[in-house]
Amino acid sequence: MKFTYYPGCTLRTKAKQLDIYGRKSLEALGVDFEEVKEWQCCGAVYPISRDEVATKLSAVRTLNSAKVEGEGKLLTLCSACHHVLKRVNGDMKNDENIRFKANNYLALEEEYAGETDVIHYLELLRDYVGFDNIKRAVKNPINKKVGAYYGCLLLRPSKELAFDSPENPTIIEDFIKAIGGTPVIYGMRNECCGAYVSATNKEIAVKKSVKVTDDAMGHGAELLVTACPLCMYNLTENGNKKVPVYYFTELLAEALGVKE
Amino acid sequence: MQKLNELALEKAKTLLANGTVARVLGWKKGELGYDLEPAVFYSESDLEGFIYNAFSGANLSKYLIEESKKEGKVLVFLKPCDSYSFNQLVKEHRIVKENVYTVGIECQGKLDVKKLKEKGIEIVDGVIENVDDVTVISLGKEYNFVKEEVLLGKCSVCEKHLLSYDEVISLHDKRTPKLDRFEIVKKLEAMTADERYAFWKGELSKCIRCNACRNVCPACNCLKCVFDNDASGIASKANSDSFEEKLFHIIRAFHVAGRCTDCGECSRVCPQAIPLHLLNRKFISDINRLYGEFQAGEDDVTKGPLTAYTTGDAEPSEVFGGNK
Amino acid sequence: MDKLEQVKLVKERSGTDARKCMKCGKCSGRCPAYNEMDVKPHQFVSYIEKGDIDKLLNSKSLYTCLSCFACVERCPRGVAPANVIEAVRQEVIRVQGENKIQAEKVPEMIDETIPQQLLVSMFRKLNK
Amino acid sequence: MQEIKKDYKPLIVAFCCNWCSYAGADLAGSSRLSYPAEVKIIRVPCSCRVNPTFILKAFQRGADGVIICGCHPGDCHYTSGNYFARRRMSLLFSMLDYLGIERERTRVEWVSAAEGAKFSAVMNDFAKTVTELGENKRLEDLRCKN
Amino acid sequence: MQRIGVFVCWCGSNIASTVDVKKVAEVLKAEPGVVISENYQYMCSENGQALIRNAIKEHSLTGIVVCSCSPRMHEATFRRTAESAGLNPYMVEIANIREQCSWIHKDMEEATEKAIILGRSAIAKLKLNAPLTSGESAVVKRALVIGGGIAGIQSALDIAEAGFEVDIVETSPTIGGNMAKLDKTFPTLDCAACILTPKMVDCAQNEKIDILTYSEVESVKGFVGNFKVQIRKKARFVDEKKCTGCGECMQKCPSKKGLNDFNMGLNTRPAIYIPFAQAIPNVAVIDPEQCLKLKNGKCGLCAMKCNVNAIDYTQKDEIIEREYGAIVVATGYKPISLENFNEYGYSQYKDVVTSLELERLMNAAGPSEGHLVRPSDHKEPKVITFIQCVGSRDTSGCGKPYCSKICCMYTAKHAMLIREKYPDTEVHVFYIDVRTPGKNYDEFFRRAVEQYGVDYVKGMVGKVYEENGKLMVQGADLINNEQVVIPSDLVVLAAAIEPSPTVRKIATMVTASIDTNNFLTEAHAKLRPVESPTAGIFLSGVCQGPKDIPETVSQASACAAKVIGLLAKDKLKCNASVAHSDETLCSGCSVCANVCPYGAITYVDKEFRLGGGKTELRRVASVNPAVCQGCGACTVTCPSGAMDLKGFTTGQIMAEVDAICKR
Repeated sequence: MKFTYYPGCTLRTKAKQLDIYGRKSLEALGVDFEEVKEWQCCGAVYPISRDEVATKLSAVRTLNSAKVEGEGKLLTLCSACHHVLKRVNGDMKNDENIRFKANNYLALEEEYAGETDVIHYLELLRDYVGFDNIKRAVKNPINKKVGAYYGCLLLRPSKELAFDSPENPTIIEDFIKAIGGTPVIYGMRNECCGAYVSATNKEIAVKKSVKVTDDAMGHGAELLVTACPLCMYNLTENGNKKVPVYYFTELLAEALGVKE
Repeated sequence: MQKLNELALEKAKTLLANGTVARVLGWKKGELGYDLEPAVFYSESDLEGFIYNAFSGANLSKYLIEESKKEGKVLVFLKPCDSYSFNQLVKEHRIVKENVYTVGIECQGKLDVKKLKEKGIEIVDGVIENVDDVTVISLGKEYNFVKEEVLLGKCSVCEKHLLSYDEVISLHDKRTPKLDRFEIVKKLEAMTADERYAFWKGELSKCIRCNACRNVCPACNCLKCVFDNDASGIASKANSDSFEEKLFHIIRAFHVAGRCTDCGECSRVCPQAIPLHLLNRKFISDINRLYGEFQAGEDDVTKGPLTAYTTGDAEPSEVFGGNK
Repeated sequence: MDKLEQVKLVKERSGTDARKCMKCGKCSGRCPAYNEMDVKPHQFVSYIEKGDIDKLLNSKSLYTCLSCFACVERCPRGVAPANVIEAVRQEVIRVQGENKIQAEKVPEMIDETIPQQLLVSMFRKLNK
Repeated sequence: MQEIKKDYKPLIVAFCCNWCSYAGADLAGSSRLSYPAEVKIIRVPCSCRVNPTFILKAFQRGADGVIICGCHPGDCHYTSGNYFARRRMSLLFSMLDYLGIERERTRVEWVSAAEGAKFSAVMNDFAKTVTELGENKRLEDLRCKN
Repeated sequence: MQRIGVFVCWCGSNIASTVDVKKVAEVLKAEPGVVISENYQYMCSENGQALIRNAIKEHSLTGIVVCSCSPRMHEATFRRTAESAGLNPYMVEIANIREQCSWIHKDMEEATEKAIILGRSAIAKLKLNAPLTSGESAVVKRALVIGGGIAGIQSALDIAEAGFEVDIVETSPTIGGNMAKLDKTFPTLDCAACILTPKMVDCAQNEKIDILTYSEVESVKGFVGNFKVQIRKKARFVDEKKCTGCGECMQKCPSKKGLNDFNMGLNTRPAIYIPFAQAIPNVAVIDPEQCLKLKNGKCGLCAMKCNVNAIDYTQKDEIIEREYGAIVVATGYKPISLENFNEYGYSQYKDVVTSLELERLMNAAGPSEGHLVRPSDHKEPKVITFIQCVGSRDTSGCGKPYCSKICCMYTAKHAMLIREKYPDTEVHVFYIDVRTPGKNYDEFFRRAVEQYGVDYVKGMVGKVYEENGKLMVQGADLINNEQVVIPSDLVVLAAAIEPSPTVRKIATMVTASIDTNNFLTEAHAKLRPVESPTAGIFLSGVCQGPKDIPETVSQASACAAKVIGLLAKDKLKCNASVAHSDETLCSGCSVCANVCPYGAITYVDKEFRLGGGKTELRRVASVNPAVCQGCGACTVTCPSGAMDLKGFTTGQIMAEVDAICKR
């Protein structure tokens, strides 16, 4: 099986290393993948309003590319990209109006009707690679108490994302165990970090991020791991600055011994 | 495509010879090359008359009502559309499933003799079929057609696929239909009531009550039809007035609603070329729209839409058959 | 625009049926930005149902809602308060000159660490 | 539309279920709530007893309108009869409409035993509608009126 | 040819003032088949009935038409009249010329014409009438109660009290159901065990009642008055007749790690156990999954210790077959699983419990002997927060769309009991609405607030999380328009209740209808609330819908009254107007059974002669007249017209249509 890999803007530019770690880890785990040709930004936020179609088109293009270029398995690395692509894909599958308008506009060779599966990197690790296999491939176990930080976009709305239990998820904890760490469970792991509001209202972001980082530390976390560049930014810049925050690909690459 | 005939024949011979089946239900060659008929074959020598080709349009499933009751197993060849009728008949306990050996057979659409005649072909000496086109040999000349030009109406919109069988003979993927099954229904619905009335008056007044539609229909399998039964209050052998043909066709369509698999045999056999399937398809399209997608014969257990309900079903006052 | 028309539009755009709300307040019980809001999540649903849109158009909650979908996730009646907030926000920013972020201000916000995602999403949320 | 004959009176057949609508008709009577004499009621145990052939036969014999009345959905004396009737009649009426026959000549109404006033109102309205439509010519041309 | 008599009633002036009754009688006399046509002032009077009786005898009438008031008024009267004159009562037809004619029309001519048409229509129908006889069937004088909770117990006791034999079939090893687990009951706060256990003992001692615990209904055949039921008595590996319930075996059993279901899994029990001290029967049972002897053959301690040799490791499941006249379904409820409600932390935190678990924690016979401590560290909680409507009134797909009805009251009860016993405990209750209809119910709830100082917060909880050893309950306070966070020691969830999972299987077996929430449907929501539409099946307790103990007991007794009414009859008279399948037309297609709400239609293979000495085996529909209620749904579904309804045949209705449309 071949996956069509979608790095997303942030991880391709600002946080290049995290993308590279992701790729290296995939190679180390023997996953076959190829990057989407000429990909575009997913749009960064899912347009909730029912009358928005134009803002969804770039996501549809990417989804269609995965269908046409590859085997219809679109692999995402960033929670926001994943959230947008997965929900737009749901619209294309279930909302006749949006499907009609989007197809009309894009004039693709063959109509796109949500055929692609949008798979987050973590889902790939869980469902296709298997955490047990990762455990076996680990060369440098993390050996630390790690708090998983889920945030919002991977989990909610759970009916559409279908990622994990929205209030008691386990996937990142299982990931932490697989790379040799000890997961720390704390209440704020699925609370918002402040998101984009941090740009206009830093105060809110600080409140939210400090609450998360304090809670994680209070439960004994020595470091945090997240799957969203924006969460990582907020927790790092606006958090209590006492606990380091890592992107999951970095920890994975380190554990697999492919981080240089 | 000719290979299918060979494989089918070989299968029939083998199963007869090894005693798996006692007889074979298939299609028999006619005199004009296109007038194939359903027939039962009992021996290898009988099977010389067997043929499966682009004219094997007849749905064999209804014949199983009688054939499956007899001693020993019967081998039947089922095209995709026939198999839906087969399932429906099994669901209605009309076929003894245990007595039937089913072989699913590939079908890329069958030819419409009426359309060939319109193109001036009266006699068929041979036919070479491909997935998307067909060559008919008539009086030494070869005529090549794109499938859509000469397919039976039912075949040009067929979306049915091979269901589960004891065995399958299939060499190619099924062609996907280029036309929408409900296109004409939608067209009629878009007309005004007067236009619709004129259309149906024109069509139904052609009816000569030959009962061919009823006799061929796999869903019309009652021991005795209500139209032949004096006690029903609607018995009539022929149309005594212009109302009768409407009554006959409405009631017939209603009786098979939710059970009709849309096999299209009614229209295929109508000598007056009345598009009877448009009545059935109207019911199917309404059922799909009002009560959720339903395909009769897709399996042999699910309750039909007219023997089920939900508390939130549409009210009759909200339901219209076309333009208001 | 006619007020009634505007309410209808916002309802349609939100894709949520405010009448299904049973006024349990779970959305507001779950909201992480509750204390930053003048109009609370459950009130968005209630006001839009009553057709009182002015309170919503002028609410500062439009810019403090984090779009975290916690209210959507937890509503026992399948109502989506966040969608109403978003629909009202669109109503505001789609009006000419109502963009909340000026493009020329963006460069000064950019520093070493700030991710594109943050800028793009902020822009998308606050501008048309 | 054809011209309405001056003293044209339509013929209307009403199938009423025994438990709700027939009792509703009785209540209309005991409350002296009038409706046209053109309406003739046939009592059936349940709306699900009404066979489409009854309706078509009524039209064939000269009826200009046919109405089926049953218990409100959820209140069927036999729990589910009117649900089946609802599906059957929806499909049948839709078919008649599809054939170009006036949709307004057929109707289903849910009338409870307590709704005498509704029964009367429904019958008045239906009779008015059918009178406006005039004689039923669409279902056949050679109707045997003996 | 029939000889028909027509009798036109004046009903004083009720009919006669608008309808020319004499003309009606005269015109109808000319109808073919009519031999006599009379009119009279009051047909229903003794004189009027005598007139009919005499005419029947004098003219040897084969059927009569009475043109009078509604058949709903006097059809039964005139049927009796006909019967007393030797005529089959179903050879009577009524033309309703009062309610549906004279009372609604003013014009004499118009009304008279309509009355004549209605009379003709009745005559046309009558010509096709056939004498009907209602069948009879014997009644087995024994009832089956499925479920041994308070509903089943009450129904069984009442039925037994009337002198009929009753069997209670209960899946668990003891009767008592959910009520046995409760501590106190609202609104009187008397202890559940004190009022329930005497009833359980009554059941055990009543010689009319046979209790089959640890048993399940396997199959149900037959119909009202004559059910044949197979019951599986599961192997309990203890001889019920020998075991004295001394409990010695429980002490000695080395496998003590089984979760104690009776205590909602809050503590453990041995592999051989008696569910609780007052269990009925007071007999041990072995959990085969847990017993060392049964699992790997090594142990046998309990058999060694048993003084009466009651232990039998070789016991097998046993199938018992019995006959019953009536079946009571009393399968009860269970709280829903809370896996969709992780925001309340039930699966994450030990100190988040359900209300039923709290009952056990507060019960003197519970795991903490009535001392309220939190499960995690066995410390007394100082702040307790209740959350109502957990999974009730939820249409998002996570819970149940209905109100579970009992939670408001039991939460008030819990809050009150805690405040009384531990006055320094702070109690908060999050609620959406407090629903307390019922005698002394609202007063009860208000007492919790006014007398006991329970803090009711209007709003729902959005999240429960742990911080510094406290459970932080974050929710909306809609009255104060603020978000509150209450640091609590114990959180109690009022989980929605749902019908026992077994009910679907049982409903299928007895062909009782069931709604989308798996509650059994009653025959009529208002007028027949304790009967299933399927004759002979009765509904007791929560299997029909959420209800509390007082309501359950009322319904259980009502249900028993209905059962007694049925069993008191020696023979059941069946409905005469039933469906009937013409076997020469039926092709056995089975669509009719799909629409029958009563499960009255079965299919049989029947041999038919084909002529020439040949026969054919054919599947045909067969209607059980004892079960059919005569709705006619099957007749329209049948495409071949084989199915018809006596008294309302296709021919009869067609004849009425014909008569009305002739003009």
